[in-house]
Amino acid sequence: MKLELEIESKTFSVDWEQKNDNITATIDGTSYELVIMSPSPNVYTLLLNNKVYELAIEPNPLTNTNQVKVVNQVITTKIVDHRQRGHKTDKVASGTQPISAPMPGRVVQVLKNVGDEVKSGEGVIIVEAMKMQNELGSPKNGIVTAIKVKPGQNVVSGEVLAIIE
Amino acid sequence: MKLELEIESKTFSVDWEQKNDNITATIDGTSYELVIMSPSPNVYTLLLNNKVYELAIEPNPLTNTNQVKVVNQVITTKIVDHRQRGHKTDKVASGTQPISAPMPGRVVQVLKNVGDEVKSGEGVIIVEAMKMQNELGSPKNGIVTAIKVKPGQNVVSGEVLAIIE
Amino acid sequence: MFKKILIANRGEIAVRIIRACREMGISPVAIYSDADRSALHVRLADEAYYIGASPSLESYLSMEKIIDVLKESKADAVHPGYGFLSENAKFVQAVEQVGVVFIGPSALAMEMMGDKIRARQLAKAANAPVVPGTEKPLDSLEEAYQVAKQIGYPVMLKAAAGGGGKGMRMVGKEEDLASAHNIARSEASAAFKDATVYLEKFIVRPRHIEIQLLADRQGNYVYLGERECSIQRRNQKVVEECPSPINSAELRRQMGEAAIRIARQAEYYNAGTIEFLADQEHNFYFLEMNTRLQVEHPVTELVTGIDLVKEQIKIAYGQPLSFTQSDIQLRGAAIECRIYAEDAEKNFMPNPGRITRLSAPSGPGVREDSGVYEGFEVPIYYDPLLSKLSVWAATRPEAIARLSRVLDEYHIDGIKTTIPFFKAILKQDDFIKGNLDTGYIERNWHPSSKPTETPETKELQHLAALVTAIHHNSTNQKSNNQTINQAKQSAWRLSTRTKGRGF
Amino acid sequence: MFKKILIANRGEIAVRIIRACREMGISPVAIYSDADRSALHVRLADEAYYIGASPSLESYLSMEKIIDVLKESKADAVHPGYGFLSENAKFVQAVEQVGVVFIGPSALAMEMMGDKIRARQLAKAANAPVVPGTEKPLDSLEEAYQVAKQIGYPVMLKAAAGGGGKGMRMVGKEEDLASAHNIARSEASAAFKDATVYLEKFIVRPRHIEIQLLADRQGNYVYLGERECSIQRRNQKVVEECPSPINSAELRRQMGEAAIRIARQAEYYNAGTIEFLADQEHNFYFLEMNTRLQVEHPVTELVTGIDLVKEQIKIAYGQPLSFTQSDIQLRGAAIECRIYAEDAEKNFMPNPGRITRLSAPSGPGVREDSGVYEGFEVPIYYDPLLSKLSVWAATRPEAIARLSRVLDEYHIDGIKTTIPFFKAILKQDDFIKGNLDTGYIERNWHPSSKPTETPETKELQHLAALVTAIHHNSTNQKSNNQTINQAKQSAWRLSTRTKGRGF
Repeated sequence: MKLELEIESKTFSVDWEQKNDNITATIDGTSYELVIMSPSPNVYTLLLNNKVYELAIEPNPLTNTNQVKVVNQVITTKIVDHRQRGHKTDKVASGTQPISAPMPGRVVQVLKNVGDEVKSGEGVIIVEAMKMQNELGSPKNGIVTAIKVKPGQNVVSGEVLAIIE
Repeated sequence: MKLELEIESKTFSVDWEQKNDNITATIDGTSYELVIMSPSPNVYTLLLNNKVYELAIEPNPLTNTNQVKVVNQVITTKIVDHRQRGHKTDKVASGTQPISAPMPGRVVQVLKNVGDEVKSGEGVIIVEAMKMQNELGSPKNGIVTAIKVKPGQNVVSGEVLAIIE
Repeated sequence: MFKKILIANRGEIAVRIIRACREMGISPVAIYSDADRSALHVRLADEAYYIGASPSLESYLSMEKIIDVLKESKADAVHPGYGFLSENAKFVQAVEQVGVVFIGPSALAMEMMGDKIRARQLAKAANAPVVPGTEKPLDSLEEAYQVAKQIGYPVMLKAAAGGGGKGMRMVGKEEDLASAHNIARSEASAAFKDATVYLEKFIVRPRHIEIQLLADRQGNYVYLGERECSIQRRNQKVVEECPSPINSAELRRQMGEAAIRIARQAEYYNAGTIEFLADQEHNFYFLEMNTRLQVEHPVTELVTGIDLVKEQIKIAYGQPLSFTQSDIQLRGAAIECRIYAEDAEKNFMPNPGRITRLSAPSGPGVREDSGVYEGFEVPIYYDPLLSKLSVWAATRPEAIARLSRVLDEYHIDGIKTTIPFFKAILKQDDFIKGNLDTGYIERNWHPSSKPTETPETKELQHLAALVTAIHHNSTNQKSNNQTINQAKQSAWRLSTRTKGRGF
Repeated sequence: MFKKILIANRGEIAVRIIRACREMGISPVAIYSDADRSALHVRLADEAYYIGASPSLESYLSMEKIIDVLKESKADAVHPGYGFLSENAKFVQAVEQVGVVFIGPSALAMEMMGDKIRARQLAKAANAPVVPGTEKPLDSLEEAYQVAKQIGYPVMLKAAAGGGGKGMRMVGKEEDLASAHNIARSEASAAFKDATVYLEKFIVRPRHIEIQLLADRQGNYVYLGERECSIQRRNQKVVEECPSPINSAELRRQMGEAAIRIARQAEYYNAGTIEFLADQEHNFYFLEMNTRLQVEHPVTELVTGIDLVKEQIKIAYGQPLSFTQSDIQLRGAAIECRIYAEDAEKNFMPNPGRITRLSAPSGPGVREDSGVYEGFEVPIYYDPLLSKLSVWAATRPEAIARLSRVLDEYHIDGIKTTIPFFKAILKQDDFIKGNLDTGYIERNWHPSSKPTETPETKELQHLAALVTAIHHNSTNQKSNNQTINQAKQSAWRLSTRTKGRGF
């Protein structure tokens, strides 16, 4: 099997063969012989030269990336899908930037209206979670072209709340 | 929704309606108003007149029954499927009885051969698990018509090891 | 003994109290809001009553609804936990009015200690050291100038009705006093509907050290050692330990006896905590009294062997304490970490959401007080405390080593937690040496920039890439040639996992 | 201190030792057989080495393979745990031959204590009470008749090389002696390849009470109180507690001092246990010595606050004990339950298989030492011990109440366990009163016939029917109108769940 991945904007090619729980892999030019087990869903135990590594993978469907936890580190990985590459870049109109919810919460206040001019960092929406308020600022100087939420509304993590152009 | 179930050879009719996590049910003639949640797969938390019940269900595909654990009890339930009733009884030839593994284990010895006569309770196969040996006896007087395992073989719980006729 | 106790709280503390009830043969009754329909405290109770919508004001803070449940459930006592209504004297009165016992102090003692200025006066009357400052609300900015000059800068402005760091302002020099006075008053007004502030000497690099008390209705008092709670973010404790790294038997006795004298002034009964600030020379000053169970009570329980919740219940029932001061022995050292749903890398931003994996540590010397489980959706409405992880060991260095081991075994996925933060703190020299003060985190916590690239990090990246590839591949492959039977079971599994608590 | 310790064991005890290593900054090395490829002890170790096929003889009992791993891993010490090679003097020698430290006693002491008859002689030499009987193997049936007559029936025949109840036979009267002698010899021969048996007075309704010792290489000895282990099935302990319900400070001192005298005879160092039988008048008799860590060591740790595994490691490294007898203080009471994969309703028949759900209790006073996790396939090849659940509380009644609470919180699905058995035992009057002896289970455990039908049972049946119906319905419904996306994820989840540890 062969796949291409991205970690911290570097591309890694992974080429591997699996026989029962033995893996032979070439990753970014380095060869590995490994034993692999999956004790529970999304958890993988690897033995590399008898050294034990346990990795937990958390796919994030919103960003199409994975958080891989290993030895007190979190590594963000992304499968490079050559077929979809072209589409993706089209999706976001250049010059347009969203304000997304960094966490689930409830919108307590919308500070700007559509059409308002905002400076970079200027507050646009206030979201509250767990008794903490979080003022979300504009990512750039521009104009508010869309407000997608109302005060009192619950939002999920990563949800687009407003668009700045 | 309506279903028929069997518990300890008694039949229970269950007739229920669900709206979000509220349930109205008539079970064996008794009416219930309940709140139901499923905190994890196969686990159900019920509130009946504000009393909390937590039930865990373990389906057993081999016997087509379910073990339902509740308040230090285990209740075995079975969905009555009217379509399949006829088939089932056909499957087991009358007068034929299997010896099944009561637990996963390894066959250490086969004491009888096909064609041997056996008395009820007489040992036919010895299965070992966790350093304990378990001599499985014949369920009746009869003749061994099939031995389906060999010494050294691993067996799963409920697996048919021999047939007595 | 009581037959049935209503627990007017949620989360880990509700679970803690339910457990005490069970062990005493008392039937525990839970209350829940919409967001808590399948919360752990509901699942573990004998009875559970719905009390309203998710926001606290409509549920856990609604006296009216809770009193209704009291009547309906016929509970004979109420345990308030901490937070919510636990320090609301009106709630005490409302409970007692319907003939139910409040597991806590008298409404009067609660009221006296709830007013910071009055509490300070009580402490002075009890001959306990207090931070130099005003005894009463500041009447004006002029008075503030005058007092500050007298006790010397730096000084601290504080809301009289305050708590949780709101309405607090440090003033380093005279020219900053006016604006700080303004801000403190308006914050206090917003948070507590009371703009009253007072002024104290600001203690440089203070330690937060508190004394745990137990007092019965017969007037017997004991202190159960101290807790060091200097590791704080946003003026809230995140790591607590017993004993304090600096406390000698003599200092403990002085603080303990001062604490008892203060509590006696209010004819206090119940568990209670007298908080002190200690300066770098180990002088200590009365800060305030908490008239309820503390979040961090487990470390005291681990070291003294006394179950504080059971003692609260027995005291409320009218039983005298079954031990005296000389019976209290401290053994070993305990440390607690508050596992919050917060991203410590991003300034401890709250991080509610679904817990997709939860694997808790165990083995020798571990205690966990958790309010959540795998699959639970941590609500956006309440405090971010998921669980309290405590360890006990024979000595403080062993407790630190154990806590490190235990944190490495702890896996929570789906939401960010403070677990990585604790792992980092425990490795710091100042923590290991016990050089603590309330400014510790601000000074010592610098969320990691990218780790430097070593052969080790490269190897981990390779393994992460491999696991991602294998996971991706298996996920796709399996879905293409699955059998009906697999699909049946698994879809339901997914559904219950994803939707979780309801249908 | 050691840098790397190889743990020549599996399951919960391997996990226990790994944890001690981690807390001491020592790198733990695991070994595993086929059946244990994804066992918990592998997942928690720094390194893990494959040592062969699942049957113990081909893996955990293979000295050769373990010595190979010792060389390859460059571990500087071996911890044997209990069982397997832990009491094999040849293994000690083999380990020492490759320059590695064995964490245990000298081969000589192990050998002396491993031979029951020799151990008995040592005990007599140490002026410790022993059960009246033969000092040496019986030469003949005639000798058996003679000795039995002399000490009086009932008597007990025992395998000299024995353990775990094999080769043991009680003889109530003279006419049964010949056949019992025959059976005991052939059982002993089959189990230990040594038909030698000896004969002892049979103690009526004995309690099994044992003393935990620690001894360093400098010749310092301490005893850490006793453990009562009278609740046994198939001559194996299932519930243990510290202290014993009958032990007074004076009896403890007598037993402890006798135990130390015996250990001194063998110049014993390491943790060790002297087992005694106590009769109904509280006379006690030396039974045997276990020259290794015991399964039930956690109850002693909970009550004394001493970490026995860490002490073993320090002793093996050559450090003297850091405390003396007068430092040892017992606090409170601890009880341990051995959670076995067994069906107590069916004569404790083993019940290996996949754990489909595991939800462990927590909160105050709970300690769990587990070797398994949710999704793990409990192998058919080894001991059925899944986990040890221990509680601590200030008094024995509180410990019993806590244990009941904790067992009610413990959920293991997929396999049968002894959890329901413990719940039942804890409710029994004799247990609560501490009226224990080694025949307790036989006398008091009668697997439930059908519970009598009450309105309550009828209601529970109704709820079980409803949940079955809803579960059935949701399972079917979901699979019919699932989306592709759901199917994808869920199939993988099922696959990993079902196949578990491999691919």
